[in-house]
Amino acid sequence: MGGQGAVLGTLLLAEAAFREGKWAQKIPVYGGMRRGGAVTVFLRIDEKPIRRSCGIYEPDAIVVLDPALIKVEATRTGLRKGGIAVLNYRGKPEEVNLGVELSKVATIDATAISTDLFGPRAIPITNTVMLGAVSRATRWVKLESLYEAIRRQFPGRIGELNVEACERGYESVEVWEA
Amino acid sequence: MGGQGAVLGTLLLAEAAFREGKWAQKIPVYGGMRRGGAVTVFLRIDEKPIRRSCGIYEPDAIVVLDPALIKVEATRTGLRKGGIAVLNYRGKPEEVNLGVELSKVATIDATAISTDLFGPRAIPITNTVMLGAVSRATRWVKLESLYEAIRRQFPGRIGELNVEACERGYESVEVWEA
Amino acid sequence: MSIQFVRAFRPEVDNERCIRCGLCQTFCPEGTALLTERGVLFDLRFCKGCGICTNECPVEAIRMVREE
Amino acid sequence: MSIQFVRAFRPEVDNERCIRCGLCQTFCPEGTALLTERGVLFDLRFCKGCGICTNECPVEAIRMVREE
Amino acid sequence: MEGEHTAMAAAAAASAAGARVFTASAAQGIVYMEEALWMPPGRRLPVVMCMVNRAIAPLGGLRPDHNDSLLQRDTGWIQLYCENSQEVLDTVVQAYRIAEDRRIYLPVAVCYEGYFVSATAIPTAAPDQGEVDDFLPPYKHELYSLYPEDYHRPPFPMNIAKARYEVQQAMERAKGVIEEVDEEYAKRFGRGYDGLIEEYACEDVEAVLITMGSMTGTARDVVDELRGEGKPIGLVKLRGFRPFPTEEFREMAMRYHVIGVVDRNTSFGSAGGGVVAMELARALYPLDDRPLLLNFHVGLGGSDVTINQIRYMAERVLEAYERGYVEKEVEWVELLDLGEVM
Amino acid sequence: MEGEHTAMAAAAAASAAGARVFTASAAQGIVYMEEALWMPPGRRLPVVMCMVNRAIAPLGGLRPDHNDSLLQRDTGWIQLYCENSQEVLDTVVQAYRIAEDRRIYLPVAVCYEGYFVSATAIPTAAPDQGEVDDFLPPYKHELYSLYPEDYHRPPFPMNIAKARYEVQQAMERAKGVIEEVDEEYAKRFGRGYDGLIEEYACEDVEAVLITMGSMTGTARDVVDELRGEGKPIGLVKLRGFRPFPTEEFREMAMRYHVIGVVDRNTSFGSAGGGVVAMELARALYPLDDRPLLLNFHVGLGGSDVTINQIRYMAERVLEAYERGYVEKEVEWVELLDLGEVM
Amino acid sequence: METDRIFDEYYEKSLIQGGNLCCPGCGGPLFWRMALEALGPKTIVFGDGPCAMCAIRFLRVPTFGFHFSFVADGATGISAALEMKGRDDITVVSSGGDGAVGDISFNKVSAAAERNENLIQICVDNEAYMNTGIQKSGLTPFGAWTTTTPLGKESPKKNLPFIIAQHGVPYVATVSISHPADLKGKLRRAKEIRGFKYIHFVSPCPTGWRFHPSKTVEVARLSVETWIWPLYEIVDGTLRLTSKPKPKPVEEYLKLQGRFRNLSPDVIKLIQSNIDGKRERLLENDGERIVF
Amino acid sequence: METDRIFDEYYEKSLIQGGNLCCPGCGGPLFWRMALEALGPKTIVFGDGPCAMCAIRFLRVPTFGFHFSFVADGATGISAALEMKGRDDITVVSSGGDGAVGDISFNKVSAAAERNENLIQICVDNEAYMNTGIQKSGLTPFGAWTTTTPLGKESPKKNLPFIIAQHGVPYVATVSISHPADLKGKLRRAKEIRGFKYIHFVSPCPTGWRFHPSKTVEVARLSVETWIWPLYEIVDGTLRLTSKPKPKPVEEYLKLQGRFRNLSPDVIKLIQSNIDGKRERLLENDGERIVF
Ligand SMILES: Cc1ncc(C[n+]2csc(CCOP(=O)(O)OP(=O)(O)O)c2C)c(N)n1
Ligand SMILES: Cc1ncc(C[n+]2csc(CCOP(=O)(O)OP(=O)(O)O)c2C)c(N)n1
Ligand code: SF4
Ligand code: SF4
Ligand code: SF4
Ligand code: SF4
Ligand code: SF4
Ligand code: SF4
Ligand SMILES: [Mg+2]
Ligand SMILES: [Mg+2]
Repeated sequence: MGGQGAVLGTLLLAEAAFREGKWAQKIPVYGGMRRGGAVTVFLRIDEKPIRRSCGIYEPDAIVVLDPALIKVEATRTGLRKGGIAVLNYRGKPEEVNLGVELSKVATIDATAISTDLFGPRAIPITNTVMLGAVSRATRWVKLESLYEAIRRQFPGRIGELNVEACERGYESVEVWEA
Repeated sequence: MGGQGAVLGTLLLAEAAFREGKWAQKIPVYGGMRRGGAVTVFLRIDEKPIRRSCGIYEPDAIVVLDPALIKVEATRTGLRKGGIAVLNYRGKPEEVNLGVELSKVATIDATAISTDLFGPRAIPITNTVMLGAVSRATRWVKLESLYEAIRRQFPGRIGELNVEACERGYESVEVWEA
Repeated sequence: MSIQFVRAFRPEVDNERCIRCGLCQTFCPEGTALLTERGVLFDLRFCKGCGICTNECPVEAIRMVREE
Repeated sequence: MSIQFVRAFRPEVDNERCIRCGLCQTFCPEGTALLTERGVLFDLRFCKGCGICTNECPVEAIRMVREE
Repeated sequence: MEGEHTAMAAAAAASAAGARVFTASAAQGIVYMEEALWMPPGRRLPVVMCMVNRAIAPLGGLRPDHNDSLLQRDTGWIQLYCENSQEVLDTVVQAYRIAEDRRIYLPVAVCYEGYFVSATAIPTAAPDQGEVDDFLPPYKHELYSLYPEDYHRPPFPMNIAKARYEVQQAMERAKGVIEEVDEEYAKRFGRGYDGLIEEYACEDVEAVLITMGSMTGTARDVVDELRGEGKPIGLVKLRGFRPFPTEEFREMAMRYHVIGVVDRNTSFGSAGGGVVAMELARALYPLDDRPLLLNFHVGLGGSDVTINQIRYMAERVLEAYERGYVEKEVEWVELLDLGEVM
Repeated sequence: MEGEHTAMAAAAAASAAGARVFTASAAQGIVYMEEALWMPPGRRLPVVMCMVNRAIAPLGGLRPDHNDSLLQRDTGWIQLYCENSQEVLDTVVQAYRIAEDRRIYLPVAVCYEGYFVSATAIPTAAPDQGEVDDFLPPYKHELYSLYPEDYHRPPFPMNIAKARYEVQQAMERAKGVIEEVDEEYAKRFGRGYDGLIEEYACEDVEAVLITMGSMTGTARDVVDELRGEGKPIGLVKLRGFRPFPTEEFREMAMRYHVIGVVDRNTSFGSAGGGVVAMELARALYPLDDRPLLLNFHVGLGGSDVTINQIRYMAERVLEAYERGYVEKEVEWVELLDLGEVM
Repeated sequence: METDRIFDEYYEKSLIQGGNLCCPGCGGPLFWRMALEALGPKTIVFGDGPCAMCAIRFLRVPTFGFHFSFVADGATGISAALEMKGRDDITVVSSGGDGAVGDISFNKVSAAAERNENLIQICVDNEAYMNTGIQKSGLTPFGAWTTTTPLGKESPKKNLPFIIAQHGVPYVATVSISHPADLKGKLRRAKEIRGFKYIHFVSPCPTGWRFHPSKTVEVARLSVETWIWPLYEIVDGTLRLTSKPKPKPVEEYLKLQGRFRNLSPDVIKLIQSNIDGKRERLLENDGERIVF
Repeated sequence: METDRIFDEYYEKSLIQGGNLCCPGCGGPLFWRMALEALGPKTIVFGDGPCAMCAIRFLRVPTFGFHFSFVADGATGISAALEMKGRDDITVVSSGGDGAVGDISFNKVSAAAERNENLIQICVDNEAYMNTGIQKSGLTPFGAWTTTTPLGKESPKKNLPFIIAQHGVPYVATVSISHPADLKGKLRRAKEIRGFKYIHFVSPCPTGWRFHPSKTVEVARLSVETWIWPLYEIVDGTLRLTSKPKPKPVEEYLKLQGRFRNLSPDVIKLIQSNIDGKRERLLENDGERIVF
């Protein structure tokens, strides 16, 4: 969950999965159509074609791009016992308590990395950083597939910058496992 | 049948009938809504309330305000055997042949009377003249009821002029009876 | 195509008076007045009897006459 | 009412530097900057961290600091 | 106002601002204001409007059929169809009582055909203004005030399904309110219309025709004639199309063996015939013992519904009764040669 | 274009002027262009349009239900409802073949839900341009030319009832054409959608759910589970709502004892429940032996249709089958507490 | 008959055909004959509805139209289709009444102007909704009686040509049937320009304005001579008066028409002074760029 | 908390309330705070939809609105209802985005202007359809990138204030949030006038124009100082410039914004020369009647 960046991030994740021969489905649910509004995006990855098109009420994992949304979203989305949380959060993963027993918690200060790479912004670009973190924490998609997806989406310099963001996300994430 | 004048003329006739304690119903069927367009108006007069609201396909009488429409309309409207025709027509009633055996034919040069009273006009005002003719030919409504209806519709000078037109229609019409 | 409007009057030209200016043709809305070698003609199939030709003729060569 | 937007930075005033011109208040879109007797205050419940106050302050008395 | 989309929006906003409002439109105007038409029901604003039925272009001219108002059947507008000017006048007065009833707060459309009602002059009694004022208390909306001193509006509905269900519930309640108001009106003014449905000359008949709007008057004459000839056919006038009188029809279905629905509308590619027939079929579907259903298209694009046509339809219905089955489910009566139709 | 009323008019006129046209809209846009939407069918112009379903304001937000496109069911637009992006893409290509077929000349709406289809990304195969060109010959309208050198237009219809009947006939023919085109498409591109109706997992079942649009995919998963549990319930996907596959449903009705219709729409004050149920009831009315009919409102104003809800509906249908009667004709499933719904 | 044949040939050339449904003396058909003589046969006219339709249906060029609320939109579609087909030899004309162009569809006209669509937009302005029975439009002049302004209209006539000129379109012009050469010249010019061209024609309407049909051209002429309806063109934003007659008193124009019958002398004076002001401003700006 | 209390009091006075849904740095909320400080609490705002809504829903005065395609109409209804109830103490404001006011609903705005409805029409012009994701509108400036004009818009920005001025309304004004006193003064003036008043506010949009949110006021100021968005009012048809700054080069304004990133120097020169021409015309006509 996050802003528009979350939509694009999820799309990249889906594309990466697809590149690995899996089926993927991304469903965004907007608060409003304007950019900058809060958005929830659902992602399904499966070995076989995905037919259902409803929301996901008991996700295997949640990824929160905006620190301010962590509390709200984690409870709201019914993260299930044994699930995974990947959070843009400055603290240690073991400090996180989302009220359910999770199998993994991953935290990363994506905002700092983003500011570092893209300069300070009122709404920081954290999505590609988070992709790296997700790859490491969930092992659902390979880093290389993500790079390919990113490069296809953003050709040139911007692409490389985002690949770097992704890489730094992969490297900097801290993962706690149950 | 005629132009917009026919609509108003029929309304006056309906009102006159109503003033005599009868029920009346006027249904206009426009070619277009613009003034000046050709119009067909149906009128029913009855001693009891009128419920049906369809067109009249076998009228007891037809009244044609426009000489040019006589041929067209007389045949089109299915004037029945034994019916009455009241026509704005310069010729004698006995000359008229509408292809059915009628009980009465009335003719009147309403255009001339109109020009005389209202001055020359591209579309002459013949409706009130024809009302007088209809009253005389059909005996459905009294001349006085028509006067009242006309005066209510046009107060003042215009009303009196139209009353005169009506009166002249009554006086000038030539009626042939089978 | 039949005439949908009643024409109470129709135009009649006096080709003696007519100075061949062509204004009647220019201003007839229906295109039913025409200045030809044979003088001014009217297309009485479609003329609506509006009287513009009469009004615009500079020498009063056209008058409107009662239709039969 | 909860904040719907993420604020990466928030304004912090240096009341020593501040010359009490009130421009931060005038130009804050959210109405969350206010010049009071106690100096400039920010309503951090609703401030969106846009940085306009910083940009408009003539004496650079406001700076944006990273949110925790 | 330069267009109907504007007119309906202005009417709805004025209603929210505490004014009793009225507007009228037809065909192109109605479809042009389509977006705006969804506002009063959803916002619970008691706008009253005359929908003067006219066939929608390009398959229509200036004259009436019912497609324009029937198109609104999903929107949440109450719809009452009138037979003649007198009923229109009376129904407009009733409409305000219904719309502004706090149990309802829904807009009401008073529907009647162009030309055959709108331009047709019949003697019409106008109720006394004082008595109308008595019948119709001043308008005050309990959900809205836009005045700064006591501003209140219903909260933006977070649960839209619930808000819709409330509209649906109000529609259900409207059935009773329409009947109640009509009865009271009849008591005060001496003219009533049997609420949602009128059964005419239906004693001991085996079959009925269902009509809506102006053709009803013509059908009364035809049915009288047929009854005079000893034919067991009556007439049902559908006055309240929204809310649809499902319960009344179910009760009625027990009594008649054949129902002929006269649809002055088309719904191209539908499950079968016209809109009224579809609704009726839905209403009667669950019954174990259903009457045979015949459906007729007639008076489309504005043409007249003639005595011959009504007689023809009545005869088909009677024939089905005698034979015990329906030969043709849907018939386009206008395409048959039944004498002149203008 | 500054508005949808304009866009549809421009599309229709361009189509008459010899261009193959495409446009898309949703909810407010669709009702805003309502007047214009009547033009292509009446004028027989093969416009293709994506109606991206979105709930109409004010009882809707940005998310989908089917009220906007269903409102068009009287107009003469062919309507095909799609389940996912792949089907949308394939159906748009098919739509041109159908619309431009000289037996048809009617506009086609390809309908699918906003967000759940429109904004949802799934891997989608794009057919090869050359093959599409092959499948879709160049567009030439046989009734129209606006070019001065060979100007011809269909004459202004003097008999509107007849012109309407022609649209209705074209709709009837469209049933065959839609199936034909889908079959050929399947042969060429390897993906087909069973024409107007798809029966999924229906072998030897006693009851079915009828769904439209994106919820179908979800329902497939639920039905698979239920069949796995040995429950005799299958799924019918209604793809062609206009023309409505009355004959197919009648044939089907012989085979199933209970039908549960899932309506993602409302028609306030209707004869009973949602629009699809109404049509189905009309289709099946004349049958001697009709299945029991249950009707569910769900996914209104844009909320999700969840697995729990579909399961619930399937259970109600099975319950009716076991008991042999319907307890609740129309149920607003969304108002029940069946777990979270977003 | 000989005469019939002569006329049929003439109609062919004028691109009209006899027997339209307009009232006798209507300015509409006269305008269309003149306009098509200027534009030639390679013209497609988009428009329908209202009184305009009565004339349009009798043109001998391709026509296509929807209704009242559809102005410019269909023409945009046709223009796009022609462009796609490479047919730059055909002129697309969009036509509508004052109610259509100036009121209900004005957003469409304005947007087409903004997009600079390649078409000629014509307003056949009879200063009211005539076809539906003389209701007020935004272009009904101040003081005029209509069925919806029984005491005379309160607000002034919407100045459509100037409003559209402020859209920065390449060509705007006013025309009158009393000045045929001017009218045809402007249409020919419009035909040569790419982009959005606007022609405003005030169409005398004997039925709605209440004057004898024979006076149609006279009324039109007086509208120009009194400066009630000045003739000008605005080319790329620059105003040029194409007729600068010695001003006649507006009363001469007003008194011919029944719709102005009830104007008091004071009101007539007010109208005269407004017109005087306008005339001065126009003369001052003659030759100037007036688009900001 | 003390601070919270202080702010709550301030919001009450400013007639806004914290927590609107606009993007950080959006010009909309800033405009509304200033506007309501000028108009006072006896104001009803009609408007909804688009980005504007995000702000409008958080005003502390009565608001009521429909959607995108509904501008001025509801306000007309409310104004009529108030008149019926004799409430001349309440100001009716109608609000809409550039897409709403200038495109889809422009016929409505134009007709309300022609009828001289008693209301203040405001255009919150962020120069594109922002809420739906930055699509071009008629008011998008020449050369600006949007998702539907990836190479920059081809036609110039529709000059709405001048177009509306030609309707002959009593009051038209442009405002900028960088000039708060001017802005508030104009709204106060508008409030005092009966009839149709038009206020055009160009609303800097960091999201769609692509600049850092902290630059919002700076961008607005530059729009005035470069004469891209000159401040003026047109009272009864007479133009008055309310700010005549020494012109800065337009490039200063353009280069701050990502949407103009791809403009070539030639295009920038063209824009500059257009602006120069406009400025001259404005200065020439300062104090003159510009409505014909
Ligand atoms: C949306 C809509 N509303 C109303 C009408 C009815 N109507 C047809 S023409 C017309 C007025 C026409 O006025 P104008 O454009 O000035 O044309 P005129 O008849 O004066 O030539 C109206 C209101 C319609 N066709 N469509
Ligand atoms: C008839 C209709 N078409 C389309 C939409 C979708 N829509 C909502 S807001 C909007 C554009 C808004 O643009 P603007 O008025 O400039 O407001 P902004 O978001 O830029 O403030 C659109 C196209 C709609 N609501 N109604
Ligand atoms: S009377 Fe009128 S229509 Fe007939 S020729 Fe003269 S100008 Fe033409
Ligand atoms: S206007 Fe008169 S003078 Fe001129 S050509 Fe015609 S008839 Fe002759
Ligand atoms: S950062 Fe922005 S919102 Fe926060 S106080 Fe400063 S100007 Fe206001
Ligand atoms: S703008 Fe700067 S100097 Fe002025 S009041 Fe604010 S903080 Fe102080
Ligand atoms: S009403 Fe006026 S504009 Fe219409 S056809 Fe008659 S004269 Fe012409
Ligand atoms: S998109 Fe632009 S106008 Fe809309 S809220 Fe964000 S900054 Fe404001
Ligand atoms: Mg007009
Ligand atoms: Mg905008």
